[in-house]
Amino acid sequence: MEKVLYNEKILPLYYKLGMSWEGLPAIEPGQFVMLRITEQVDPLLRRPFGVYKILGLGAGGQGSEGSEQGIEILYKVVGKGTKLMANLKPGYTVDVLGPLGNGFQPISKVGSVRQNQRIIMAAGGIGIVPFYLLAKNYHLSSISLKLLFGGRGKDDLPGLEDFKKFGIDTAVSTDDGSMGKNGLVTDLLKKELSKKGDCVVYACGPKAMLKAVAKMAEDADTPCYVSLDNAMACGIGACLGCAVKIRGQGSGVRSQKSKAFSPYKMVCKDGPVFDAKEIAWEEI
Amino acid sequence: MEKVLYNEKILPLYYKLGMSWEGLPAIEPGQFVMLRITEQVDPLLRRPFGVYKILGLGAGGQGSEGSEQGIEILYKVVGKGTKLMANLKPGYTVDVLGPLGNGFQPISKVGSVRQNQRIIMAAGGIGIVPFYLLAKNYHLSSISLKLLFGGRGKDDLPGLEDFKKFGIDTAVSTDDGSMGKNGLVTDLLKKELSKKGDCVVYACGPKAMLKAVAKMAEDADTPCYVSLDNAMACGIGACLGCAVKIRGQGSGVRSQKSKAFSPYKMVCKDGPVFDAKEIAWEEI
Amino acid sequence: MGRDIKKKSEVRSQESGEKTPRTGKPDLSVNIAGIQLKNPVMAASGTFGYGEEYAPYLDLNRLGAVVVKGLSLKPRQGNPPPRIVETAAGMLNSIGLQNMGVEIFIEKKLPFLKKFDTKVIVNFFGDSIDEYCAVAKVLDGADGIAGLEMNISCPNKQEGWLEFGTNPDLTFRVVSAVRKSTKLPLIVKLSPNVTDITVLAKAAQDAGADVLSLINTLSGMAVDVNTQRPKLGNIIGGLSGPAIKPVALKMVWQVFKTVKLPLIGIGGIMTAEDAIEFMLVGASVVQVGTVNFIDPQASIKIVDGIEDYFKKNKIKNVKEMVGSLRI
Amino acid sequence: MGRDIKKKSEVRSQESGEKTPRTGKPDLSVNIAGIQLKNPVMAASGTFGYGEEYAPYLDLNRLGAVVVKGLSLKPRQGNPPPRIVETAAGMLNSIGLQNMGVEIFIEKKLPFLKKFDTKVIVNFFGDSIDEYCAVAKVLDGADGIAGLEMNISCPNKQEGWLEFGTNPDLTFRVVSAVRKSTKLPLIVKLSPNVTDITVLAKAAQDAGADVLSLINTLSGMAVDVNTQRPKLGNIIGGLSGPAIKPVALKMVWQVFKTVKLPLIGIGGIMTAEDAIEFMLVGASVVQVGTVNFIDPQASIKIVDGIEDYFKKNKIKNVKEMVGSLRI
Ligand SMILES: Cc1cc2nc3c(=O)[nH]c(=O)nc-3n(C[C@H](O)[C@H](O)[C@H](O)COP(=O)(O)OP(=O)(O)OC[C@H]3O[C@@H](n4cnc5c(N)ncnc54)[C@H](O)[C@@H]3O)c2cc1C
Ligand SMILES: Cc1cc2nc3c(=O)[nH]c(=O)nc-3n(C[C@H](O)[C@H](O)[C@H](O)COP(=O)(O)OP(=O)(O)OC[C@H]3O[C@@H](n4cnc5c(N)ncnc54)[C@H](O)[C@@H]3O)c2cc1C
Ligand SMILES: Cc1cc2nc3c(=O)[nH]c(=O)nc-3n(C[C@H](O)[C@H](O)[C@H](O)COP(=O)(O)O)c2cc1C
Ligand SMILES: Cc1cc2nc3c(=O)[nH]c(=O)nc-3n(C[C@H](O)[C@H](O)[C@H](O)COP(=O)(O)O)c2cc1C
Ligand code: FES
Ligand code: FES
Repeated sequence: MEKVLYNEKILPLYYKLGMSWEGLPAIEPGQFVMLRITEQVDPLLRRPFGVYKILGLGAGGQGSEGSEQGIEILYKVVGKGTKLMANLKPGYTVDVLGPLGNGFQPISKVGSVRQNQRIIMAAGGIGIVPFYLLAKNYHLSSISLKLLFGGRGKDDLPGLEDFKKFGIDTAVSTDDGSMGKNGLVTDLLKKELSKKGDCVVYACGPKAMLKAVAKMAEDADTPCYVSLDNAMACGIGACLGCAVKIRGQGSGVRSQKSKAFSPYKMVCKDGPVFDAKEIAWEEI
Repeated sequence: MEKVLYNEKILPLYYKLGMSWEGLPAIEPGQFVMLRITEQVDPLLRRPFGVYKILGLGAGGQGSEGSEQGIEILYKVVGKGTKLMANLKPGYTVDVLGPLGNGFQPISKVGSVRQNQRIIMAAGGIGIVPFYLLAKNYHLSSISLKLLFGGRGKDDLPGLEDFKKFGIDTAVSTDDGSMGKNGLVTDLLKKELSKKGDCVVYACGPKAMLKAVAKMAEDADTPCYVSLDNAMACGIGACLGCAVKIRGQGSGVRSQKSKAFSPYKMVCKDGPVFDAKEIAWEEI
Repeated sequence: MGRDIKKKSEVRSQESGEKTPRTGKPDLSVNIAGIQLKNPVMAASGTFGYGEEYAPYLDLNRLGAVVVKGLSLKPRQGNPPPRIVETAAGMLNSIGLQNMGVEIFIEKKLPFLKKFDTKVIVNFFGDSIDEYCAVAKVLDGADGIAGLEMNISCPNKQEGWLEFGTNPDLTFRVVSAVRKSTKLPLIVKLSPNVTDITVLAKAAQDAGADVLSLINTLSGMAVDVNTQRPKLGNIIGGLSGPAIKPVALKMVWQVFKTVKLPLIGIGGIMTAEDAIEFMLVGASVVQVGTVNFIDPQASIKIVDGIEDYFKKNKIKNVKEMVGSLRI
Repeated sequence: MGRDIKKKSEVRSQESGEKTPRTGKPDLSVNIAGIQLKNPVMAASGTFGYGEEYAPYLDLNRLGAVVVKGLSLKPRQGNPPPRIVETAAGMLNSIGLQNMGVEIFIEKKLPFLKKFDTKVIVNFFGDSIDEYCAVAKVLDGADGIAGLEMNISCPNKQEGWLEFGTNPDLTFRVVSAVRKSTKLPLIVKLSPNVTDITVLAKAAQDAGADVLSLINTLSGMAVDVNTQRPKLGNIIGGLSGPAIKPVALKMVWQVFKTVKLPLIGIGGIMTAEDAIEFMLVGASVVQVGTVNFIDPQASIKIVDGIEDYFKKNKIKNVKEMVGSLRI
């Protein structure tokens, strides 16, 4: 059971939840935790949330602010679980399972990227979450970072100020034009991909956006990794509930361990981050 | 939706919950309300609670302290609903249905009581609840009041100090002897019933205690009213869930409206206070 | 009538009755088997008393119909307490069909209900085919009743205590007999405690039912580990509330695909969204039960919520919704 | 053996095995059909993967047994997503029995499980009697398997897709055939989606089952009112979790009164109290399913809680508890 340190509304539907975590393990950008917020049986299942920030010194010196070790979750209120979360107060306890899943491939492992290394982070709304830790990993390196951040309106760009503080080069789009460019994050991506130099695209957001991003990256012959968010029960690969259809033989980056080919991978265990080429987008 | 004014732990398992209530209706001692504490479906049903105090000026000038109109609930944490209640904080809202049921008969309507009128209130643990308003109704009258208050131990005598403040003549018993007489509230009652003069017994507490009290009162030919606490779903006589078996023909104080005799009455609507002679104690 | 009705799904509810819908306001009315309802929301039997109990808490005129507590020929005393126990997102009840009998109902309770602009549906049962028919005949003669709902989840005293509603042959026989005993629209309420509810639905349809309502409670039990006793006086009770909604939805969907009769969906409905789920899988009308205990105004909130949903989704009337699940 | 055993209830579990119980420490061991379990708590099939997934989160050695995800002869790909959806106090799953096939299981997964001091029960299924028998034969030859659990909630491809577990004749035939294909203790897992589960229980008993486990999931459905689509890719799924506990308890109680075999109670168990409810109505052993997702340590907490309950209530062993409901 972890202790709630703060739970702060940052935008009408978005909150930042800080939790202490003794003996905090190392966490990769893109990994997530499963939270249980109530002892009641409604809501019944844990809810998955990406790790937005590391608090305190963190394992591997990842941490940034505050002194107590812990993590910060950035979440959007969408249903009954997140509504309950919004009522959490400092001192309440939360049950955290994690960190879980595989995060984004470090750029060093993305084979085809050789020169003028550039990372494009494409985030849609709450899809911003994995990019804070990712940006933190690279912003002092030689790799150039670009954040493309799209939302419905200016109230759907949670955490934008955190990236500004970092000094990350950021382009913003909104569906309603209330901030940044009027349009979709894919409009921004198109421009970005047309620039010279090898790059890799990391994307997180609604499925329709990821599908479009994957297509654009494939057309541009650019490596692309996407973080999916299927509904989950166990979060650890046991229930086979979070299945995502993958393309036929010989596609995946991660090896297929069993002899029998299964057309499904588990978002919680094999993902949530996948090589975009692995996913059978036509069935999503 | 009523606003929580305070929610104060008074003993390890007992709390006082103050709620505002605009346009507070008149409330008889012994009446109850049904509370809904969560929007989740666990716990699902409302929970019944007696009204302990009236706050503010109250309807009919019943109120006592504070300025905001409302009620105070005195409750014991026994299960999941009351555990959730213990987390309520000022400003939270609670959904209140009531006041419901029939309270204690005013002594003026208790036919056989003529001279040296005396009310004996026999309370077991949380069964103290209806007696605060009852005592308030009589403590400035010519009727003499006696509270017999039993609990498992000294931590099971919630609200005792409120009655002391009132100057109500009180005798206390505990099963473990940690306060008052070592024994049961029925031991106190025996002594009290042996005194001279007409009296009426009002009792509230666990079923076993009420059964014993009813027997003693019947043997002493003393009018006795008991407040029952069967599990309830609707609280308004619609579900027929809170049935209590009553004795055969011609017993009840309240008339039987339908031609067909039903051996059951509804605690929520016909009670929760019953003439002890009405109840088929042998089946309880 | 000039209204543009999309033939989106099979049409179960008959022509809607409101002749001149206010512009922009969706038409919530629905007609099932000649019962013209102002909206598709009924209070379920056993959870709303005889209407009277709830009258102080909501405007009965706003309901499509009130289905009263199940009636038998003679008064019944019901089961020994405890009769109710809460379970996870549900409750068990073993009321045991306590009621005042059909005649006292007509004399004492019906007059009150008749004063309201809502339909009165009378739920009834028997422990033999004869009793079912006798009750139906008495009700047939009464004024102010819009329709009958037969509860067939009752054991047949004459034939080995087998439940009428779990055996297609018994279902067929009891429904056929009742059908001959009344001219009122006949709703048959199906039990979910069966291997294949479509078989029972077909039996009821073949026997002349006008409408099917489903589901009644699931059979269940709860134990007190402190006393080592059953929590219900009757040991076994009926499970209702949100816990059973998935089971109910699936059964309505199956029955919708099997029979032609209009359906009334019941089981765990708490909100307008829940009601709409039932309509999407094929219910022309819904009944709300357990939620009445939790929020006496729930049924009206559901009516309003359905209207909002219709507006938001530009749905003109109930018919357009019913069974329009996209698969 | 000199232990003073009260003959309080019918004895279902065979003689407890722990020879010298520590004084004051209740004996949680139980032997069903020759499978000696250190305690009466198993992880339910499909909710615990192949044990491996949960090994980082709890000490597998503390469990009575692990029942692995259902296996078929050949690998199965399972149903299209979405495969899970939460419902009120429950969840629907339509995994569709995705699995790697029995041979890969034996090669890749069984060796890991064998390392632990817990029993391995293999859940399996088929879509024909032949497939059931073929899987059982393969498992019969493997080392390190304590028993088999047959999931009969599967449609029979050869005979009109009727579920094996909903028809007593099919149940009898498939269980009889499997009985001949293996020498391992045979647990038959019953489906709750039937009119009278005791009929199926008897069929399984007559066909040679050693133990019955119940219940599997209830059939259910959920609809997304925003998209007007079913929430599951497969439309229909299986309901599990606390919502179904009352139904499961009642079925275990009914079956306990009907057959002589030891029973494994399953359905909505979250806590030790829930497990004890099942034991009181007749389960010698319980399986915990959905709760593993919510609290990976739940099964161990349940073991500890049962021990505490035994101590508090001066219960010496499992046998004393089983079916000891006071009515
Ligand atoms: C790996 C992963 C990481 C995630 N990280 C974050 C994060 O950092 N911050 C954050 O706010 N959210 C995140 N999510 C989504 C988050 O888990 C859901 O928003 C949450 O579970 C909703 O719970 P609820 O009870 O409020 O909603 P519910 O009442 O369960 O559902 C409300 C609505 O949300 C939809 N919904 C439920 N779960 C999901 C889901 N997993 N994906 C998409 N829609 C869903 C439902 O279909 C429904 O329409 C993540 C999901 C995954 C799988
Ligand atoms: C008319 C009436 C007035 C009441 N007034 C008060 C009051 O003023 N203060 C107060 O603290 N309590 C009062 N009660 C009892 C109170 O309603 C229960 O304690 C409460 O409903 C328990 O809810 P829970 O969710 O915490 O317990 P649950 O989780 O529902 O149950 C926990 C345990 O309590 C038992 N229990 C549940 N309901 C009742 C009940 N109604 N009576 C006895 N045992 C029960 C259960 O069997 C179980 O063992 C009153 C009950 C009635 C009917
Ligand atoms: C306390 C109670 C009493 C009931 N009595 C009856 C009844 O008399 N006749 C009947 O057909 N159904 C009866 N039912 C079943 C309901 O009408 C309804 O079918 C069931 O509760 C499922 O709906 P719900 O989940 O909305 O409650 C009763 C249900 C409850 C909870
Ligand atoms: C995700 C999931 C997968 C399941 N897979 C199987 C299975 O492969 N074989 C089987 O017999 N039961 C399977 N079950 C049923 C469970 O073993 C158990 O019978 C059911 O979930 C009820 O128990 P619970 O309420 O404790 O979960 C599965 C259940 C769930 C939730
Ligand atoms: S959530 Fe259970 S396998 Fe992914
Ligand atoms: S609680 Fe419904 S009748 Fe009393």
